[in-house]
Amino acid sequence: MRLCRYFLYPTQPGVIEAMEVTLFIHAADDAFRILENAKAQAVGLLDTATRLTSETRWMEEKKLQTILKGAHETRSGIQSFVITFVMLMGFWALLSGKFDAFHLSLGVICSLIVAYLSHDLLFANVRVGDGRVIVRRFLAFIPWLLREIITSNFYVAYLALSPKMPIDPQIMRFKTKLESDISWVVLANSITLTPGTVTIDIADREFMVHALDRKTAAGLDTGEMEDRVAHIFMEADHIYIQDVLDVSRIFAELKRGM
Amino acid sequence: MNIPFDIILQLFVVICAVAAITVRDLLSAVMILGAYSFFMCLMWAQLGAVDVAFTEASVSAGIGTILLVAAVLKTTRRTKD
Amino acid sequence: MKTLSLIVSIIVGAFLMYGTIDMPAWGDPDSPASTHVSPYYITHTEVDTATPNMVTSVLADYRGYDTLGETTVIFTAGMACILLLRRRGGRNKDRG
Amino acid sequence: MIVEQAPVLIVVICLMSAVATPLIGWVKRELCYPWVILALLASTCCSVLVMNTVIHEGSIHYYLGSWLPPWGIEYVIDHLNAMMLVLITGTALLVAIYSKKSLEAELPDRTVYFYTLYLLQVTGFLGIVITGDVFNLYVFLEIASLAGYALIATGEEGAPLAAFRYLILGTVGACFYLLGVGYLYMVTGSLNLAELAEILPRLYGSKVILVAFAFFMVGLALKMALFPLHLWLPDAYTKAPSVASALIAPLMTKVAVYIMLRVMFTLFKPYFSIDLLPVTKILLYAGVIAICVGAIMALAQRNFKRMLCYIVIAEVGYMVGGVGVANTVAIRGAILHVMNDVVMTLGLFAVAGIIAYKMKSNELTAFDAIFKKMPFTMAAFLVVALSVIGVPPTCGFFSKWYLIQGSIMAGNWIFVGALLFSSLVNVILFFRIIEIGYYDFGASGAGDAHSHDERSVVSEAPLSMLIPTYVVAAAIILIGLYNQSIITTIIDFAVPKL
Amino acid sequence: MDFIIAKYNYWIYITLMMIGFYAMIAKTNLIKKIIGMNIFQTAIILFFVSISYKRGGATLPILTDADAHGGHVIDVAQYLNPLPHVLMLTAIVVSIATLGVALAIAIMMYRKYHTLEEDEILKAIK
Amino acid sequence: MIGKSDDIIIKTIARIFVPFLQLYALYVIMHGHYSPGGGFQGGVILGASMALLLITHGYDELKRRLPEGVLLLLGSLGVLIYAGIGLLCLILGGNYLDYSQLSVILGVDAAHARSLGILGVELGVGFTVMAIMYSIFFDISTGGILPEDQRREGRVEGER
Amino acid sequence: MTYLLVGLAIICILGGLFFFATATIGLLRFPDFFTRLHATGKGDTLAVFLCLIGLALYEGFSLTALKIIFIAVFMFLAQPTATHAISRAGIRRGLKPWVKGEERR
Amino acid sequence: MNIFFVAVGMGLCALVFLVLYRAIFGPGVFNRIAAISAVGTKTLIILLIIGYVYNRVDMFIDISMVYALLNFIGCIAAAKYLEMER
Repeated sequence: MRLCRYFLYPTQPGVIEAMEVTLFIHAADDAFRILENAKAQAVGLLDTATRLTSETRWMEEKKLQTILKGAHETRSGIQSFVITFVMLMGFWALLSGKFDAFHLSLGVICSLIVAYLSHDLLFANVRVGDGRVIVRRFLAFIPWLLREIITSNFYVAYLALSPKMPIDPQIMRFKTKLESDISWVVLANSITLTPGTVTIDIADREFMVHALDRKTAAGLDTGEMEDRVAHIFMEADHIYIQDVLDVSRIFAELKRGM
Repeated sequence: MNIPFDIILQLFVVICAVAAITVRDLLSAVMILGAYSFFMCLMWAQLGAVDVAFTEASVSAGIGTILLVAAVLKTTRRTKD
Repeated sequence: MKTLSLIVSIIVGAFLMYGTIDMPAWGDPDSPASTHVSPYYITHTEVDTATPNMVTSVLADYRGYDTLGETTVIFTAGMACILLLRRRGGRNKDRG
Repeated sequence: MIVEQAPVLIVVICLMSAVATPLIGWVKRELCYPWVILALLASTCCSVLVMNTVIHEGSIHYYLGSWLPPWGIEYVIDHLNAMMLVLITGTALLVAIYSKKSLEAELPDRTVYFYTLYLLQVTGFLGIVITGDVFNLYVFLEIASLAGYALIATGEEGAPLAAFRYLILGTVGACFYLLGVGYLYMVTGSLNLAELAEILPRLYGSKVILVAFAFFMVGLALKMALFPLHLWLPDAYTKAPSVASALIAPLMTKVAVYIMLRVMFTLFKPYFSIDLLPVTKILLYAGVIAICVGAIMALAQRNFKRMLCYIVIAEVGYMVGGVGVANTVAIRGAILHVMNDVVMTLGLFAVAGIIAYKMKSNELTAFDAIFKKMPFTMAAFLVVALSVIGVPPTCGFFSKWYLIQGSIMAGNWIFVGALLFSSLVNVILFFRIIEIGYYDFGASGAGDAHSHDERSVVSEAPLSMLIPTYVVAAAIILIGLYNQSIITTIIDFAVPKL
Repeated sequence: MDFIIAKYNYWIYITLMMIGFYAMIAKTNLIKKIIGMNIFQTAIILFFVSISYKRGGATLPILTDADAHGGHVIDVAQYLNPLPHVLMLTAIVVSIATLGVALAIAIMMYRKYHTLEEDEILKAIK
Repeated sequence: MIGKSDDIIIKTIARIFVPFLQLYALYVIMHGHYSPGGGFQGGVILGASMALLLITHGYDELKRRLPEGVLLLLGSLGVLIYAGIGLLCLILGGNYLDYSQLSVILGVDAAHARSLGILGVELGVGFTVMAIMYSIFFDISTGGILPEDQRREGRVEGER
Repeated sequence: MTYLLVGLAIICILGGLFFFATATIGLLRFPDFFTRLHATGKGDTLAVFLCLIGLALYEGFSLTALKIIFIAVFMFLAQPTATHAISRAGIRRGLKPWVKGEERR
Repeated sequence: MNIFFVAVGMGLCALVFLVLYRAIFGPGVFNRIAAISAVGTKTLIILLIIGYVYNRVDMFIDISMVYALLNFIGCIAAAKYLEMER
């Protein structure tokens, strides 16, 4: 959502920008202190970083909520309409491949109709977060996922072709700490695609997963994938090591800028 | 297009048709009919009838199968033959 | 009943097979079906209707009346379903 | 301009008003009835106009989309088409006027969609009759059939099953027809009726043509309920709502007979259908058996409407047999009988509808003392019954006369015998009803004084139902009186040159 | 041999048609009949589409860019026959419409008699 | 039968797909001239997208978007557009469905007038097919009982 | 360059074919419904993806290739979802997952 | 290259034949749905391959896309209806 705000209203949200910068500067000092300490205290690093990130996240969240409370209506109405329209127009251009005025105007009309009919579908209860960060992190997530998928396919191939077929199916359940539905979907589909596991059901934040053998079930239990998904959508007060790296990179940028 | 391709598809179509009318469970029969339509669509694409294949794909996969499934589940799956 | 219908369908099939003897070979470009009417459509579709897809131009223009009938068939089916299945005539009951 | 464009307006007015009917019903339900009547009135005017043009200037060709025939679709209207058009629009108009009360009694909450399908059905019939393109005919045949299935399925207990069987057999029939079109297209490359008729004589030796002809015939026999394939008809027409059966029973079988005439004598040359193949022999015997079976089964029925259905089967036997005799006089009789049969069947089913509306039943027991209760209805019924039997001043006599004359000329005594036998059976049938209706048997009910009083009170049908019935009765007598001029102005041009 | 090779497509359509026809007549279950009807209609569509085919490298009935704007004479044998395709589009539409109506009638019957077997319904009516 | 699905995954994925599906259907209708497709196919896809919305998001959501009267209107309007274009040609002085007469009001040459006429006709077909396919699907999957009627009667069968 | 692309395309398509094959064998050999879903859900996704990428590479850079890639992305989203929907329906309808030692169904 | 595509298509057809076994004999409806969705994905590729053989892929791509979309919808609908069957 913020992504589009940046694109569409590059000059307007100066207030937010200013507040962010102060916040970042504030946090930057903290972080550098922590990073220096971390050299000495390798064990304490994760704990402190956790606290830090959750704190910043909490603050950011609070700030965003206060800012966006008033703007909520217009956001869900016109802005999501415009974004939907732009996306659909791009899709039309991809499909059509004819760029004369007549076909483009047809595309505009069709996109308008569809956007009017379903602007609240595409962005219904998408959690507010930094769009750019989400997209970047999601793209970074894909290679890992692809590797996992290829592994899983070789695993399936091995199972299917091995004469004894060493499987021992299990059903396991775990509670998730993710919050928004889009992150649930990503998690569930990733679980389905990765070795030896298929998501069967989600009810009351409880995932029900069918695993091909004990080992894969145990592998899921460590929660690595969940952490990665949480990282993408900047959710849950759980820290993953990449988050720290991310934050430090931002701070480095800021430092250089000053 | 080429004869072996054609003959394989026709074999599929006939197998599916026979299976669809002999299976003793209506829902399964409807599912197999869906597969039958898939092969029909392929066959038409293969004979060069693109528009017919398009229509068959949209009708059979999109509406026909859903209608039949909905109707079977609205009524009953039991059948005597 | 089953044997009877089997016999009937086999008779129909045999009759149709009898008909195939005199048919032009399959896929023959010189068969009457491909040389009598359809060449006009192929050569004139761009000139007459500015539409490269001849199926569309024949469907909606040369034989547009057929398509009107086809649309009416769909409409008929929809109205038939509503007539047969809707127990209360939608909102008509409340208004009429 | 109206005169030039009248052929297409007949169909298009019907179609567009059918499509607009649900919208009008959405606004206000009571508007549907006048709307339907208005549309059919306009359509009838156009068809009379077309008829007039045809009589004075010969057959009309109308090119849809201005594309010339082999490439586009054309309308060809000659005398036979024009006659069928007037008959269909007229029947539809009468039944529409008739429908109000009956529909309110039988389907009170579904009138809007019923009228929509009603108009669509009429559109289908008109489209079949008017077109000069074999595939276009199939499309409109399907419109008429689909609307017909739905209309029949709304009837009383058991109607859905009857409609379902009709659907299955009707689909087989239509598909056979389509298969025939495919075979013809394969060897000729054309879909236009007139052009096919020119190309086909060169190919008469081909087996493909033979198979195509056979499939046309079987498909149409299914649609017109010729004897061995008639099993769907009695249930379907008995259980349909009375308005639906009053529309479908007169028209559906006759439209199929019309298509058969077209296929046999326009699409194929008469010498192919008559001399090269034993088709007419088969048709003759099928007709004879249909007449006998229809008559005997009609005798066995206890339900008035069901009895009428078997009479319809027998009447189909008349027409098919008349075509099977295959000489000019008999075919003239068959075509005249198409016209008469539309009118007579309409009258019979209209009376059945009135009785169902008043008595809530169509069993023969409901006819007790009906002459006292509904004298006007029964007077009309008497005229129709005399016509079905074939008593001289009415129209039924003349068509039978031509049929008998033709078959005597051809030496087909078996057909003459069947016709006479069926007339005899009809006499028995109708006199039985008249007997039940005239005398008060008191078979049903407790037979005490109270019910006796109730029975002798005159409770006549509403005027909106009575007037169309009387128009039909008048038409029967008028056609009978003016049959000579009808034959010389219309039917003689419609009879193929043998 | 030549006879079989030249016409095998027609033989397949006849087989399919027999299967569908048999199902329509012999089966007592209504949905089975509807399935048979669908197969029957598809067989006829297959027949028509087979008519339109031309051997010898004919391509789809859509003009290529060169032919559409080149202005040179279009070689008819290069394109498949479009007319049967058009007719079959209509036939597919008709088949789906018939399917809808048939299913509606079947559901109507099930609602009343709680069975889909034709003989049981007949018994219930009697 | 057409109650809301309580599966968050299917709901979300359907929500994301439906706008693209609808746009794709419109593309199929509009580009019938150059590639396979046309009014009927596009209409079926539109109907299928609405059916997807119906089975995942429930009847109320759909009714909010397209009330039943609008649907009926679209169904009739499609055929009326088709027949109306034909009638317009007739009024302009040609035969029925002779689109080249439209060149008078559109201001292009006859061939392009025919092309545009085809486009209008395809749109009409698409509307009708969309509305009717959806309506048939709805009737068959609910047995024709509107959920609001059901609720009024106090029965909640099918709202699982 | 073109040879490289074509070679890459062929490798991709053959890889897709291989995964299709294993998925099919899995579908036939695995003991019960849920385990079979493992085979189709994973195998088909990757196989379709590989095949489509291969075809797009063969096509070269054009709008058609973009469309093919769009289909690939779409399949990536749709295939796991469909697998999930089917398996969920199975568990809700009371299908018991196979455990080790049972007979295969 | 054409030969290669035809060979791939034949291979896919052979696989479809194997899947068809599950679709026809597979115990229960669920196995059949799974098999038919698998048939759908293979069909998608075969369609595109036919397009390459005809050398007109841009015409076949639309069919392929509609196939993918509607196969998905059919799958979801069947699953959903099965879930709430009485």
